[in-house]
Amino acid sequence: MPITVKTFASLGEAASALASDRDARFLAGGTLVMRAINEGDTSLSTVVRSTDRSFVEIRPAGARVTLGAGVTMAQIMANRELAFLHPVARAVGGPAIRNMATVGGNLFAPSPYGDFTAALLALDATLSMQGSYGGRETPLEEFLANRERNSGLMASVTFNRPATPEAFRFRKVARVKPKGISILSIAAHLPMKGGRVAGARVAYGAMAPTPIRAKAVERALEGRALDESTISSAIGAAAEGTSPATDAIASAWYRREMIAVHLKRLLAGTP
Amino acid sequence: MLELRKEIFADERDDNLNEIGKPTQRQDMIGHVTGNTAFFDDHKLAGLLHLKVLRSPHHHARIRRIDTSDAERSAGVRRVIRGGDVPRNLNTLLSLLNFGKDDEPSLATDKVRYRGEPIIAIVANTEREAFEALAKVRVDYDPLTPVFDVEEAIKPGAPVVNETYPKNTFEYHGKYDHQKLRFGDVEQAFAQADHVLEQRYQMSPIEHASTETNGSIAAPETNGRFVVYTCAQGLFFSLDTTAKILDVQSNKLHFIGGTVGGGFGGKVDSLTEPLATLASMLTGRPVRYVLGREEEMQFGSPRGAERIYVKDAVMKDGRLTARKVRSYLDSGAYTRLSSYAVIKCAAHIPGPYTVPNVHADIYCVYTNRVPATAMRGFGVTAVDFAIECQMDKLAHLIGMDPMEFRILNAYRDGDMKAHRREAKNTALIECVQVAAEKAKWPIREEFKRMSSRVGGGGARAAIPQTRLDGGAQAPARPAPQRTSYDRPLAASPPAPAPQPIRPASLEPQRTPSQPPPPAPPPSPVPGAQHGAARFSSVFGTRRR
Amino acid sequence: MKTPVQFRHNGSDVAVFVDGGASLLMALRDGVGDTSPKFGCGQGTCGVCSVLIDGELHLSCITLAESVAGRSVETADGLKAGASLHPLQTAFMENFAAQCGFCTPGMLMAAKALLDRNPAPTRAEVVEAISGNICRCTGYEPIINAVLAAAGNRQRA
Amino acid sequence: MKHRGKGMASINYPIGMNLGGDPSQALVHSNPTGKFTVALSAIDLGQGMKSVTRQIAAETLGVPVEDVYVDTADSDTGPHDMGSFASRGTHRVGNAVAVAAREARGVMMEAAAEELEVNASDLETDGKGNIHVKGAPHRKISTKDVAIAAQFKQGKTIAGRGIFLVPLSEVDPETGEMSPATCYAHACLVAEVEVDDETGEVAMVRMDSAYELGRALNPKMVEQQLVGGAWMGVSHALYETPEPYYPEPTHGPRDFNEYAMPGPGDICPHDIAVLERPAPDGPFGAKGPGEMCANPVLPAVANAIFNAVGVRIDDLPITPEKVLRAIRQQGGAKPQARR
Repeated sequence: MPITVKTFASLGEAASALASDRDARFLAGGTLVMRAINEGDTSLSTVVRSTDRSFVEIRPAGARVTLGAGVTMAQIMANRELAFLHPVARAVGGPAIRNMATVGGNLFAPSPYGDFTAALLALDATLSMQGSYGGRETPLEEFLANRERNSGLMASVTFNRPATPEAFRFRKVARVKPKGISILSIAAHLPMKGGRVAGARVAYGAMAPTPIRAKAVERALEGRALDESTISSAIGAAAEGTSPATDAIASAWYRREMIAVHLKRLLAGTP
Repeated sequence: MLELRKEIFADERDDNLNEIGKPTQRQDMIGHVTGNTAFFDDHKLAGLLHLKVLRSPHHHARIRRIDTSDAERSAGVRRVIRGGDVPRNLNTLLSLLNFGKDDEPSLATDKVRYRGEPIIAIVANTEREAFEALAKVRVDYDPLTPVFDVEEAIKPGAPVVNETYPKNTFEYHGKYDHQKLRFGDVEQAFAQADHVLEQRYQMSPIEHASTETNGSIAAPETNGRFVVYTCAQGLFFSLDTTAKILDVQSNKLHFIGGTVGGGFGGKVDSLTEPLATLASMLTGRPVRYVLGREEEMQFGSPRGAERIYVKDAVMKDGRLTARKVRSYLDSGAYTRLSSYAVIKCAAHIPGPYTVPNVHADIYCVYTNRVPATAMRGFGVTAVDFAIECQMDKLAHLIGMDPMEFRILNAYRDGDMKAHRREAKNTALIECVQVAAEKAKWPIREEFKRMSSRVGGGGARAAIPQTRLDGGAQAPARPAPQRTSYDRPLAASPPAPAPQPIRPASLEPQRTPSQPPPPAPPPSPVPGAQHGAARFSSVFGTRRR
Repeated sequence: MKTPVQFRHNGSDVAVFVDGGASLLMALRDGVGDTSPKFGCGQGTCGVCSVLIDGELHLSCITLAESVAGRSVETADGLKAGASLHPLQTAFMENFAAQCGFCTPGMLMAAKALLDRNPAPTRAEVVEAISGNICRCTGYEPIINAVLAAAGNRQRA
Repeated sequence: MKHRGKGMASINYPIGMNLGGDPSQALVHSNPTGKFTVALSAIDLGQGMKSVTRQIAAETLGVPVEDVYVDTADSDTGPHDMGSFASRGTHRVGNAVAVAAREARGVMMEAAAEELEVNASDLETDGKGNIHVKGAPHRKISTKDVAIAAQFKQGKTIAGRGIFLVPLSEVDPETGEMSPATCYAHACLVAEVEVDDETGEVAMVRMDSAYELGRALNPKMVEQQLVGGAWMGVSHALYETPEPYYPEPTHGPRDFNEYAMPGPGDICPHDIAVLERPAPDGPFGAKGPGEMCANPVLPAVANAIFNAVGVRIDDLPITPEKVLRAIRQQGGAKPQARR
């Protein structure tokens, strides 16, 4: 049957429309849904949109930053208060994609995509999901653990502003420059207290079916000074818990070999 | 950055021209930058229908049953096309040149031989309706064992990919499973060589990846003719292929193209023209058949992979005395143009070098993958990779500079090539000299002085006695008579073949005597060398 | 069931009817009749369909046609000012920055999006600006030079 | 750690195909005011077919390039051509256009001779749209006036037909004796690379090359081919394939994100020298740069990688994974003599 497009003023209505129609998909930036339509995905017959302002709102103030799920990478790059996220947003696609790709869409992007989500994971993000009956909060990690089975509509994401600009580090490794998809990406939030790491959170993109936390690395860093011995023990644990895919860009073997190399470079601050 | 080195071979040219050699703006450039250039898909026709094909999910399978009843009832469907609807559902591209047997259906009927092979075509009002109908086609398969490796495919008992060629190899001269090249006696040379090196090389498949995908639009024209807007790289090649498959006279078809969004060899197969035209004939409406990007990348034909074994004999002094090549071109499930790439490859061995003993066996092998086709340099690109990596290894092996090693072995005017034609108009040595100079790569004086125009011919123009398969011998032939190719310059007596050079690493102080640089040629007779005048030598019955 | 969409196309108002789920690319090519944006993938991965929406670079093949209702869309077809070429068009010609010409309209729009915001870009900024646009013919070098030339900035750093 | 290395390769390339004979045709005619149309069925895929044949026609006719327009490709109006492949366009179609233009020029000169009351053999063109008596430039007539006279007064057709055919070459089944091509282009290319021995990544540093292609009929279009072709060579060498794990047919790329090709951030400076040794049977000596320009790059890059870290990768494409595995197997990078 032909595709029907339904546009709603509020996220709540959009969420109900999604819940009531299993062939409905929510359209944000279009990078996933429009491609599916163009390529003849017949499982999809309803496109749901929302013009809700909150969906594209940025609330950067304070220790926790909130981004509407419809906020684009370009919006983030245009926001001075989000400077720490500019390298991450710039790592997503080319200029046109960044004008379209949204925070919400990135949360659903299959590996090796989802570099922005890796950054959110390192910044301890919480998602607010809009169900047909009101909203609910979900830690990002929990959401990713069963991403395919999540119901409801992503409304916004809230996450930590890094203690200091230096405390947040991000690196994306790609074959094609400047716009290749990931071999892997690493995001690390390493707040320092008295010269020691306090509250380390490290996350990987493209090292598992969804972005994941590198908990063994976090343990190796926690409470230690960022010196050579700390870094080498972190590197030793770099591949722990990863299950990268083999794809057209790189093999699982290569991704596992590379994660230690690039984690070392990220922690040592070398190019 | 590009510089013209006009001083080199200046004596062979007349540069006194008005338009030739000028950086004139392209005739099509203004259309390109304004977006006015019209590609095949930019022709808009009223009542346009859309064609999509159902492709095999299996690499190799027997088709037990095809049920299109639901698809035919699906909304917006104008026509469902099966293999049986194609007038001549078996073709091979080069049959237009009487080369090879018809081996490929437009739509598979009994068997699929690669993943992505078209089975059913749906013509509908919209692309969406065509996709929906495709999803309703039911095909029952009996999966068969596929074969993907060229050397596995030629083993006895390997699955038969394409019944037209039951040995999984193209048939040459009605009797051989490969094309031979025989020149001299490589085995004897290997026995006498200072070093013998055998290596294996693998060229990967390559996607043409033109930004414009393959496609065409066919529509009824006046007088019962059909106009086809096409991206074909060979207009009549595509027209005649379509006429053959649809079993119509060529003048029933009017092909319009010529402006193509990149080809690189990927648009010589007429992937869409025959079905689009058939659909237009069956529906009486304009029909558009354009490949999606994933279709193009995975199921449009690629440059074929090649596995190449090279075995060389080299002497300490740097002389290459034998080259033996065995190469397997992965044609995929059907022939398309790979059979020709094999011939081109055989003729290219041993590369731009004068080697007294050469032996090549080149195979076109069928596997259960997307049929390969032409691509920028096919038949040559892969073997150049193998030969030039091999040359680097040989130079390293004997401790000789790779540039000097190339110059020493380079073919020169008058040399006999392995395919038994005289080398003429050669310029490899000069290219190496200039590249070395640009890259500030030091080479010794005597190598800077060498010339493609000096030192060839003579003994190097002879065809050696050649050992053929089965023990027979092809007789030696002395150097042939000079041909119409030879320029006045050749009047100066051909210098002797270059003395072997001892590699610097062995005896750096020793610099053997070299033939002097050629005498400055007589100043060109006015007009005599005008490019246009030179055409006179082209026509008539010059033997190549 | 067709849906009407009205928007501004290269400065003039247009109205077209589209199928549900139709892309802006289809609306422009089949509805408006502007064939300067091309179909190269339908996936948002090649850039030959690039257009400006309210001055921002977008990929029209993955833009829902209905979403541009009331907005302004610019394509390569609108680059010319009357009969005279846009500086980018002149620079592309002078630098021989097109061969088959299929990526050129999208490439020009990506370059325009850059120069409209950043009239004097560095080479690195030009590289970033065209990074979403595939060209299989030129090797990018002449395109980069053309954009730098159009910006009157021959710096190659 | 990163290591630099240089490698080189030299190649030749056969111009045109030869299987069943290789013909191309062209028609040239003047409109009533001395402007010429070249009718072809040859294909322009970006290589510049329309433009290079336009220059060949103008040169041969002796008129300015602006007075010539090339119309291609319509099977109703354009005579037969095999197609745009095998680097045959400039050579085969170019020759056919030159022949057709020469025939048209002959009629034009006869018509001019009749107007000027001299022998055609005493006339020459000035390339600016005039025909004059040799040695007497003032005794001239414009091509426009000649065309008008031919059309309305003399009843002559200023037109020409051209064909260029490379006859079929039989291939000997036993020895492979054959005539695969009538002329050859040549090239030598030096590639410099930088190899990261921890990741196996290879970055292009620069390329220096010399290409010999008979004659550069249009240096800017030759540069387009050589620069773009060398980029494709780098792509073949280091990046692209639709079957990343060949011969295993798995993980094939589906889009331009998954199909790796050098991005604008991966390219390097490329200095090119063009040599011109005219082919005796080429149009103004031209051969064809279209295909061969990519070929020397693949081995030159592979050889440069050996020079940088001492490993040989004989299996394309040379991915970071292959380089890294080889370096590991070798027990670390072994840089060779610097060049």
